[in-house]
Amino acid sequence: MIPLIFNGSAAGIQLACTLLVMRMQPNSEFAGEPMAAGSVPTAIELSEASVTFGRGARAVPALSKTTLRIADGEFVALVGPSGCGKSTILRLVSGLARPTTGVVIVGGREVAARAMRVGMAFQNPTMLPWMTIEKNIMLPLKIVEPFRSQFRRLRKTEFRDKANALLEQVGLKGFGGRYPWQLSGGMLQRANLCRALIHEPRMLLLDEPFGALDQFTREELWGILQQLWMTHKPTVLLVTHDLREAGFLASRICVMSARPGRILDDSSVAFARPRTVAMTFEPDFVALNQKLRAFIVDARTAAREGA
Amino acid sequence: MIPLIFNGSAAGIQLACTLLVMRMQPNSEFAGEPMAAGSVPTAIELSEASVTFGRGARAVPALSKTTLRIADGEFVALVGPSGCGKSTILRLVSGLARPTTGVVIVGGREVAARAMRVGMAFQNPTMLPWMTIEKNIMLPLKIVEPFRSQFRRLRKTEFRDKANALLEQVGLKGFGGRYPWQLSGGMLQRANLCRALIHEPRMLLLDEPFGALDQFTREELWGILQQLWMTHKPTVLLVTHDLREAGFLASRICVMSARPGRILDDSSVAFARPRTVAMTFEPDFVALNQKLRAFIVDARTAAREGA
Amino acid sequence: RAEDTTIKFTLGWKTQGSDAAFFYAKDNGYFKEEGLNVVIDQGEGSGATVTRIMSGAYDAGFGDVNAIIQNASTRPQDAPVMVYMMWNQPPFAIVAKNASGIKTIKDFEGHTLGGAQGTPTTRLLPVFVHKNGLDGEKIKVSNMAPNLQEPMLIKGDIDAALVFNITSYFNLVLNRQDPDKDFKWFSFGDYGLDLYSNGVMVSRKLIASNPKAVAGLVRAINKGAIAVAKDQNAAMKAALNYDNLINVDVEKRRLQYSFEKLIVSPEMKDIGVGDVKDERMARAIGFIVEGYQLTRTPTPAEVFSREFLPPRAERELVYTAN
Amino acid sequence: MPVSDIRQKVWSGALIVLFFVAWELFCLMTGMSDLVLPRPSQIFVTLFEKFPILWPHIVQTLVTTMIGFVLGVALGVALGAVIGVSKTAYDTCYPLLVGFSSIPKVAVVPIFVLWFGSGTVPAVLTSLSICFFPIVVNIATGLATTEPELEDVLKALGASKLDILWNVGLPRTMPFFFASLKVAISYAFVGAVLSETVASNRGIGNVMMTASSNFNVPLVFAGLFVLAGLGVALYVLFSLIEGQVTGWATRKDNVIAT
Amino acid sequence: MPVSDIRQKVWSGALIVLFFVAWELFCLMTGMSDLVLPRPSQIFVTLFEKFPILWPHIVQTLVTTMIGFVLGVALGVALGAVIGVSKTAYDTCYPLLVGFSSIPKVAVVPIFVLWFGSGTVPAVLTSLSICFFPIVVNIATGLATTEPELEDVLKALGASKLDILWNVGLPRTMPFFFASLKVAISYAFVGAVLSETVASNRGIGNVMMTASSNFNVPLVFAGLFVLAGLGVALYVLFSLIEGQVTGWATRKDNVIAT
Ligand SMILES: Nc1ncnc2c1ncn2[C@@H]1O[C@H](COP(=O)(O)OP(=O)(O)OP(=O)(O)O)[C@@H](O)[C@H]1O
Ligand SMILES: Nc1ncnc2c1ncn2[C@@H]1O[C@H](COP(=O)(O)OP(=O)(O)OP(=O)(O)O)[C@@H](O)[C@H]1O
Ligand SMILES: [Mg+2]
Ligand SMILES: [Mg+2]
Repeated sequence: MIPLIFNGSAAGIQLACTLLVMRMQPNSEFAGEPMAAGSVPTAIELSEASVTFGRGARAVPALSKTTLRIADGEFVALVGPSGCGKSTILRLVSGLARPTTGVVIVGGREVAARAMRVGMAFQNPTMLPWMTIEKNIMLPLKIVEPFRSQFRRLRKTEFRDKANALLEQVGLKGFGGRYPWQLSGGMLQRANLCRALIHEPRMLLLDEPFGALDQFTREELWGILQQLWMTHKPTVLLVTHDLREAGFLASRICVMSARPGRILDDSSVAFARPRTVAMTFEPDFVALNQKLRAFIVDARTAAREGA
Repeated sequence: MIPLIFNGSAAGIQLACTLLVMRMQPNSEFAGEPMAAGSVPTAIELSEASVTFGRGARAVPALSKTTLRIADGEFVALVGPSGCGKSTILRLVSGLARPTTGVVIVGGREVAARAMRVGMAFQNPTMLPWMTIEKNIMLPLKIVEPFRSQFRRLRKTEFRDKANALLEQVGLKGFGGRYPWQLSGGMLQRANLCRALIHEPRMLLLDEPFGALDQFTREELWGILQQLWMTHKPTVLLVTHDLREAGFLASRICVMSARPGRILDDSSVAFARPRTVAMTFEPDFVALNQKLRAFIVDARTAAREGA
Repeated sequence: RAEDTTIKFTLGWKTQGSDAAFFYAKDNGYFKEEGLNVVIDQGEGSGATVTRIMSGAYDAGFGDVNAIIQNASTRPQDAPVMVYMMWNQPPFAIVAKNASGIKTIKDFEGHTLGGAQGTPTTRLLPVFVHKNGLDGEKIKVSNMAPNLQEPMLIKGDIDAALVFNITSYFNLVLNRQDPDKDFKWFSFGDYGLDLYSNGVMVSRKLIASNPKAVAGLVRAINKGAIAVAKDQNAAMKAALNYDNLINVDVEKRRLQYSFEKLIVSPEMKDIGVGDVKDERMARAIGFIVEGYQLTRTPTPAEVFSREFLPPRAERELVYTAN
Repeated sequence: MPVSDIRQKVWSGALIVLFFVAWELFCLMTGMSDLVLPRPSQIFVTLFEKFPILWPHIVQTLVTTMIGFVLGVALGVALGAVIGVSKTAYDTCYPLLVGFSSIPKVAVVPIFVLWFGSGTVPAVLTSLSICFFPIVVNIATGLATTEPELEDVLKALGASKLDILWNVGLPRTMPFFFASLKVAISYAFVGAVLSETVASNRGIGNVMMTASSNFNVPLVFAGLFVLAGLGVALYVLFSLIEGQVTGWATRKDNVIAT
Repeated sequence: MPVSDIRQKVWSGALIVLFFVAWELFCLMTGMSDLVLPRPSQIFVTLFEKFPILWPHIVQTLVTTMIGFVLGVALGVALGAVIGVSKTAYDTCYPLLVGFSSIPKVAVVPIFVLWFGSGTVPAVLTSLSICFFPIVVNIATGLATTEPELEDVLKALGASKLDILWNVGLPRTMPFFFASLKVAISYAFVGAVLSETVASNRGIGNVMMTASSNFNVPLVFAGLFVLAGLGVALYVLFSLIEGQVTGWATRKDNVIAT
């Protein structure tokens, strides 16, 4: 009984906006920082970052000299073959991993993504099994300032309402009190998305957040995410396998090569916002899709021949 | 460096066939069983099976009086909104769960799927973390007869070769010696598929086996799976969110309603085999897709209004 | 020649010099001569010797006659029988630190005495108090393990300790004290509690099934005791042979102490080593019955049997320190 | 299914009773002397008769044990957390702790007594020092084997090590923490009684010591039964808490094939 | 990073040495009598001097302990598996086991002695009976908390309960099994020594008892050091095996932020 349905109108989206009450945050992290080359400050910058797992004979190069620059408030999609290092890039940005060589700068500082309030949706929705879904979702509020200090005080009920409102939006109304293992794969993934959003992050790192969902639930959530982005302009880095999804949501799409990954292509997506599902069937959109497809096919062939 | 590439030709598929050396197995389980209504024996039969999790106020009805009959050697795809009970159906068939009411008959016997050699790919690719990928994949050979008795004898190397051949096919050559946590999400899913196939099961239960894969790897694997099915005709029950995937692979597509799930529509797919990726862009195919889409949209709207 | 009879023999405690008679008898083949194979194990306390024999785990042992009296009262059928009274003087004593100001037994009132639960000294304190007209209410007793008594006495946590003199004397020596100069000893024997103490006891089962073995055992031990009284250096060799961990200097002195204070007495010179005087034994039984509040008074014959003792002439012990 | 739950409990209760019946029969049939192993019926009778005398001793031992246990748990959790988190602490503390644990506490009690006098303090210390090690080991192992994926959830939020410990490490370790509590509470009793045996004027250890030198074996066993009973009572208490706290870890699907 | 690994080990070694230096200094500064707490240097000297005499006792205790330990581990694993798998066994055995563990083994040793005579047999039994409980608890908890998802992998293949136990339950429990071994080996030594103290003519327990009744405190401590050393040696041995077997559980990503 998914309560929201995305039907091209803005009805669902409006609900989304009223529920996801995000206070606008002045981007204080950048006050006083030297400006990047462009007029918009840089949120994420990877310079020749490589990651190699393991050592010696068993070393797996996961990422090879990747350079990527994402401006503050950009919505970038990352596509590429399985195992090419997309998740690794997200881990670099979130500070969970460090580059073997090269530099990763996030929010103006090296390594630490902590300078910014980051929301991360992991590819595998790891919910803490001893907590109900609601508590799992409220976890960021328990950790991240300024919510943290408010958590112990009166605002607990308020926070719980917020979690439940989010859950309702993604079609999980009434499941807040359940434990993770009582949810289906797709439901867990939606809860995972809620956890990434609840603390109103300035930066969103989404690793295939809609992979286990059916087309319709997925499109519904596209709409919500787009609206969220348009309202608050967080920096978003989205990993996806769905080229339509990338086209619908992103302002820029980066195509990665097979492992060890590099950025092969970096195209802007010009379609006007708000985009609708109907648009994804239009010729321009299909053409973009085809162009990206061709890119990936080439890359794969190249990788095979190179190997 | 995914070694196989699916490009519409049958090259990859032929490789698949030579590697997946499956000996034809006379369908001995059915010898002497009374024949079902049709001329082909019934492999799976759910009669008014419902599943409710939990008790009392917290009860979650997951499946409501579902009736489904799958003939031996059929390839059925199951599509439906997230949380509607698809995985639950697979658990019923594999004997991991029992219906709260109703009957589940598999291989002519109630409850136990053990009567048949079943290969199951779980939605969440749970690899045992203390085993390398290779050992994980060989697990069914350690458990299931007749391999089990051969396992301790000379055939261990043979089995290892078999596992590595399968891994190579899905593009994981050289990863057999790694541990599960050293693989990316998509790589794990491919390993998961290998584990479902290695013991040449008579029945395949696949829960979104390609969900975390990019379009190209996915299409490649479609080809392999189709070829496998055409050669050995196992009974396949495939859960997927991708209507193109369902159309490409299945002989029959069942659409489920929102939770608690029921089968809403049951359509045959008539396209000739072997199907190609190119076919999925043809108008007939797109029309089938649209028809299914419409069905699901209707079901969702109905579910919402009913609620 | 027939198989030797195996006798499992338990000591009263860990290896001590005062046990030398047994080791000497074993080393010099006295047991062998009697057709016995005696296996000597270390013990857990001279009272526990009785339990060990009663349960059937041991056939014989070196232990406290007062524990026999206690058990003979409640389980006359099971209690072992003393067949050779080694220590005819009681080792039960109270040792007080001079610094505590205790000069006479009257001074115990208002002081704290440290006692090891269950040891005869501690258990018989009420009889001691009663016999000497002291006020038991005013004497405080604190329980502790035996080997803590001397350290706590030295440290001043207690003012006097309820001890076995043969143990405590050397414990004080080992704690680098002068037991004669800095401590005052009150022996129970000097204050109206004229008890017997440790000797060789055997199970009733052994007496019934193999009286010859019992007689042989006693004969061999008697020989050992008389030999050891003459030559303590040879005795220590035998002890060292049994347990190479012992402190030879101290154990030799302990052995000598046992002769001087516990074995050699006018009574022994009169009736020979190993025997008892029945009227004194009856009196001793009376003390125990009173002290332990026993319901039945065993006869001396239930407790001690002189049936297996060698003739008086063979039990002439002459102690010469060397 | 509460009915089958009750049947379950009744069944287990019956098995426990059976254990004592078997013991009773064994003693009767082998004609075992009550000096060696008294019959349960004798023990229970003694226990019942002597209960008024035993009561203050029971209270003493229980209080001592609980103080030692609580301190031991606190110490165990703290040390376990340090060892589980830091590799250097692991390499340093483990050998020392294993070494310390391999030492019979009987040998350590006299030292405590000489330092702190006889009575409650050494009993508490012995109890503490004997019961904290299982907790250390399980907490440390639980923390060291916590799946990095779970920790990543918090790390990505910029959580401090303490946050991670508190929100992931410790909850994850709860089932094994409770497991170690079962060991710890039994050993806490052992420790307290041990110390009472060595130097104390009160407590069950003292009673048992006296009884044993009196050859009153049934009373010794009555003391043992009291100890066992206290241990079980606390075990039941912890089990109830455990059920609340670690239910997530022992979940079995409601609908499951056999 | 082998260099940092070595530095790590050196650092831990230094801390352990520091511990003994601190002890030495503490004794020197407080003028502690060696009758209460000897200095480590005295203990090591005694140990060195008496080593030839101690050697057969060390062997005796080590052999006894190892037999008791091996039997204890076997019993612990078997019982733990039963308790972890069956709810009835859980409800029945746990109270009995907790009760039994709450009983000081000192009180049980005399019974063993009365049944089996003094010497090796009671020592093995005491060692066994004291060391199996931590293993039972951890195996049982490990099995009870095994994620149903992992078991499902085998269940779907129609695996028997034994297959599941062997391929999922036990491997999953390995980290906690090794954790419990650390506790068990220490307690196995304690048990053997305890029994030797009460009833044996050989073994370190006997040595310590003799030494302590002679107030040869440095020798008592030398015995304690030997025990601690043996415990640590076995701990190191198990650690090596543990590293091989449970590496998967303590994995930390090679590339990780602090
Ligand atoms: N902890 C690790 N140890 C060793 N190798 C690793 C580890 N994590 C990832 N890898 C390797 O790094 C490569 C990139 O992994 P990553 O998870 O970034 O891929 P991905 O692009 O997210 O793939 P997918 O789309 O399948 O999720 C893979 O080849 C994987 O085997
Ligand atoms: N163990 C459980 N306990 C309670 N409820 C459960 C349990 N397993 C599943 N459910 C519920 O049953 C319903 C169906 O779950 P199922 O996993 O079959 O969905 P699904 O169709 O596979 O969904 P998805 O496409 O998201 O994987 C869900 O609403 C879920 O919350
Ligand atoms: Mg990934
Ligand atoms: Mg599912």
